[in-house]
Amino acid sequence: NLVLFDTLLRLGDDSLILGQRLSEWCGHAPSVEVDLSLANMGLDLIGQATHFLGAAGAAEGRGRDGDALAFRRDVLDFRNCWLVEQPNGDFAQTMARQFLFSTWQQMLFDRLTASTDATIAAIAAKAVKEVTYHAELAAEWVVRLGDGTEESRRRMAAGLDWMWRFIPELFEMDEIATEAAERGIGTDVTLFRADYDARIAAVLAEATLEAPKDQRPIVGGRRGHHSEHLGHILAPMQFLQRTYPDATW
Amino acid sequence: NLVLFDTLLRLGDDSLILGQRLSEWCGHAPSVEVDLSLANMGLDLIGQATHFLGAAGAAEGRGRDGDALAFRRDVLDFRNCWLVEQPNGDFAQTMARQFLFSTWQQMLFDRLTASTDATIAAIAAKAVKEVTYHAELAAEWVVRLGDGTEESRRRMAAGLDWMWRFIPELFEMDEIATEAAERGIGTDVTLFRADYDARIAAVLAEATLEAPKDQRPIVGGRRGHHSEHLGHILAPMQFLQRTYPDATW
Amino acid sequence: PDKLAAFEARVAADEFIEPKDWMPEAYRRTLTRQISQHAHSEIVGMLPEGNWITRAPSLRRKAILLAKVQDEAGHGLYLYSAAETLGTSREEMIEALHSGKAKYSTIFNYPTLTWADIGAIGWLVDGAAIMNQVPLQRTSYGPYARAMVRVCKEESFHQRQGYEIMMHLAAGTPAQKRMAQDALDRWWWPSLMMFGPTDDNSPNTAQSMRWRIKRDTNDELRQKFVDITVPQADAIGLSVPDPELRWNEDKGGYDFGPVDWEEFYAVVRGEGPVAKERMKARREAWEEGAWVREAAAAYAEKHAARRAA
Amino acid sequence: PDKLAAFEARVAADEFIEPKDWMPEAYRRTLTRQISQHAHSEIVGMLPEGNWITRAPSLRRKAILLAKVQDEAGHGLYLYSAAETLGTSREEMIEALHSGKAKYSTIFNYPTLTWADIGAIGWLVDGAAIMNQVPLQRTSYGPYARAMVRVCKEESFHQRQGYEIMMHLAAGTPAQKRMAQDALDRWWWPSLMMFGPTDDNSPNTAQSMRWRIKRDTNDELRQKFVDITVPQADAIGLSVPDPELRWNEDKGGYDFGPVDWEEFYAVVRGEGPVAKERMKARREAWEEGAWVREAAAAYAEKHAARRAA
Repeated sequence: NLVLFDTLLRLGDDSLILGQRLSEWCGHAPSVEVDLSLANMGLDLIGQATHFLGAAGAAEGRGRDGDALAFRRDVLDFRNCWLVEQPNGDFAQTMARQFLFSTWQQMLFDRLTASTDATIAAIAAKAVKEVTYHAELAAEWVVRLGDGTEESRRRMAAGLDWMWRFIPELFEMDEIATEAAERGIGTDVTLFRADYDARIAAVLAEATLEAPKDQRPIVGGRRGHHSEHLGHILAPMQFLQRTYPDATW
Repeated sequence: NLVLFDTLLRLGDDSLILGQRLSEWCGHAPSVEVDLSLANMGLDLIGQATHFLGAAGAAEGRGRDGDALAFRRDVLDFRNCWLVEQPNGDFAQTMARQFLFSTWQQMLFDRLTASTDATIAAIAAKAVKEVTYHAELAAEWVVRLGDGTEESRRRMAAGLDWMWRFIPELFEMDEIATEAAERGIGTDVTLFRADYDARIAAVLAEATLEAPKDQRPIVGGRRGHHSEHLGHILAPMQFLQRTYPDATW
Repeated sequence: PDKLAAFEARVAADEFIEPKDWMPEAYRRTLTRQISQHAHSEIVGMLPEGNWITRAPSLRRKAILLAKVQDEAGHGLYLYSAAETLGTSREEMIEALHSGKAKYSTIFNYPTLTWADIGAIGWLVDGAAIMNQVPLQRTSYGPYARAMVRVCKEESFHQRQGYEIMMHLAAGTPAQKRMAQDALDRWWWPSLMMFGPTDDNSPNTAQSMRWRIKRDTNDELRQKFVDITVPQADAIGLSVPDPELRWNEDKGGYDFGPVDWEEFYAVVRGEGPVAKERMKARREAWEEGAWVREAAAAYAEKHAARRAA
Repeated sequence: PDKLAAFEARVAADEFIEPKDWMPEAYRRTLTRQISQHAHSEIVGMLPEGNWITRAPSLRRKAILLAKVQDEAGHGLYLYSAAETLGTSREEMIEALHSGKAKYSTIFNYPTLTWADIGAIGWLVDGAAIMNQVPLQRTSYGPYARAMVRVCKEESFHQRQGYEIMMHLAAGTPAQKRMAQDALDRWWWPSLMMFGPTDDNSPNTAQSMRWRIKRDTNDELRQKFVDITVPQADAIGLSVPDPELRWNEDKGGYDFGPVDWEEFYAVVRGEGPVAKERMKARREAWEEGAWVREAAAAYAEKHAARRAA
């Protein structure tokens, strides 16, 4: 069941880490409305992580629950992609990350509603609505900032430039992803790469922005090889569980 | 031996937390020379912390060594003052903190060389030279920035303004400090308050800066009641020891 | 004078005053100050709790806390809207906050030091807020009263969640229980200060009560809070940090020790332990977000222009 | 041409060229590029290790790491000074770094993911650096050679400390051993890339060797590094991640698999995994520190003026 376990970890960790990143904004957003919408997305993502990681613990069958998985693994055991662990930066950078990720997650969850694993299918079915909204909201901001002022345009372009190199990892099909797709638990993400590219291009066009230059793909997150950011995300996130190992909360 | 233990913790935690703060600058200072001098002060402070906390562990006699004390206590058990846990801010803020703290620490260590506790006396005798240098270096920067450009002056004033309210805590004589002074382990810090104020005033005068307005003292660090910053300092600092409790390094 | 008499008669009859109705300038001014201060408190109040979202100890607690802080942002929005109906823009109110002219609740100038503080804030701070706010559901100004109805419903939910955290900690490991007691020790007195100065130092109370924008005196509310909260602390085995606290059979309430009013006024002056952090965070969020707000406005304008063309 | 012949004769005789001596423009240019690139590597190299100072697992390790990074800043300083003797100012060199014109070692574009990476950097990266640098103690340019003497002494100290960390981890808990092996897996190939392209892709090697600013070819140094390092890995029970690695009795050294030169050139182009982080950190430090450098200059000027008056 390693494939199911790992598939669930990848899904759960993506949501968890991005949710954690978004929650860093709390109280610091450009307006109360934006604060609300970032918290709202963060909440959706933490909810998804709770379901996926709970299911991962069950699939593993070694008595770890979602909290144990979220709070008691170190970086090498995290399975999220590099994109979600990237720093918030300014609001444009946060929206660049959200747009590139949620657009992908929406297409992914859409397909996962047909997963042969009933739990994955059920979580995806609920989450796809949330994520569709995230993708739309982020796309609106990409357009608004790209086609807003000179400054917002510059910042939006810089945000996309920072995040762009992490797209290829989203479409990586390693052994586990391939087997998950073959077993129908997961899906072959390369099949919607063209749709994804088209959607990104359409939004960038509307935002009057050019796509950044492609570069050598950066991968490794799905095998536990992350950027330096993840360790700094985990240290505060896991502090209480690490410090008080015998406590429940 | 609670008084000795607590006295040593206060001394060690001040050095440890300020050393930790300074080490955050590493690689990010305004020039290589400044990077070097910040790392140098950080190193001195970590060295002092190692001695004081090691002695604290011995005084406690419950088998905790310096690392156990540094890496396995949570906020309520830390005994440092609020000043040292304040954020680095910009370089002026860092220098304001250093100036106000090192000037005090130098006067303190100078007196502690006469401590009836041989360990404290020995650590202080070695450290007072280091700290004298820190105080001088910081004072030079206060003068240089205060009397530099318009911008540096504004920033230096803002840095002092942020740190000023934490001075009274340095001169607080609670029960433990009083007993430590009576037993000759510690010293009555109020006795050098006037010297301290005079020294600060002289440097500010040279820097052509006015002293910030006094406000209600903020205290509590010596009893474990800290600002919100300390928790964020401890989370990364203690991460490895918390995450791998059975490991040695 | 006719208008004034009519206004006062409506208020006395517990009718709602609506934005388009005539009202005395002092009423408008007092209400604007009160509602905007309340709105600012919701927004600044996100910070001490936001400080623990990234460190919440379980996924469930993280979600609950995130939802709570989100509710507070929502409350801030209703309240700014209610205040705007009185003729002051949200930007003006925010500028007043950032310049230090407008105030927010003193309680948010204390640090959240441990996870137990999140429990203590829910239990004590939201508890005190509810005590203040429940009567305001019947305040004389319509938009404010209606905002309060929604706010109060959510606040009492938050209060229960906070108490539940404390209960859990108090029944937990020794370290957790210590954390809980320490949080109560630190938050108790500041919570009592939330009701404001004693009645003899609160000169505007009479006028505000006559206008039905206050329905009980500060001391009445404080007494009520103590009477409700002390048994809650007892129930989970925590002690209220007041050596003078004892039940007074005659008055059917607790006697309690004196609040440190010097501390209160210092905090009102902006000298609370983390007041500088709070204002810095809010100012930076606002200033660093300026380009986003400008971009959104520019985009909306371009778009409207294009559509019109 | 006389000057040139005299210069070449001195170099061939292993004499030192000093700043005031005549030298060919190409020599000056090549050396400036090489020394400044080396200086930049020291400074950028502070970042991956600096990333772990705040998280070092014991007070002793923290102090050692802080001292090491401090040494690197010191090396950066000597090297900038050595390069300045060739007529380019430190500011110009730093501008060239920030604009992407000047390079630094590709190795620092990889992330330090776990504590074991600090060991791996000391062991492998400093190890490779020493291999490159030891011969430079006898390089033809005097100030560079003298800087190298000091640098090499400290680097070999760092290398031993790094190996000691790895040894400790490899003998530690299973989690620690895994961390150590994983670090070796990730740093091995990038370390081999530190010696630069293969000799047949390194057209300037011959000229540099004639000028004595390079004393061995890239492939010679790489081979030497592999031969020294593989037994070190064996000694602490770690495996070098190269299935083609085997001892070759005939050449008295190891055969090893091909380096991924596509990755190398991508990293040279600035596409390393954390290249953006490194350049952002350096640029921000420089830009955000501008006011400090300006203030120091303004103060010094005022002061000099006052003294003169």
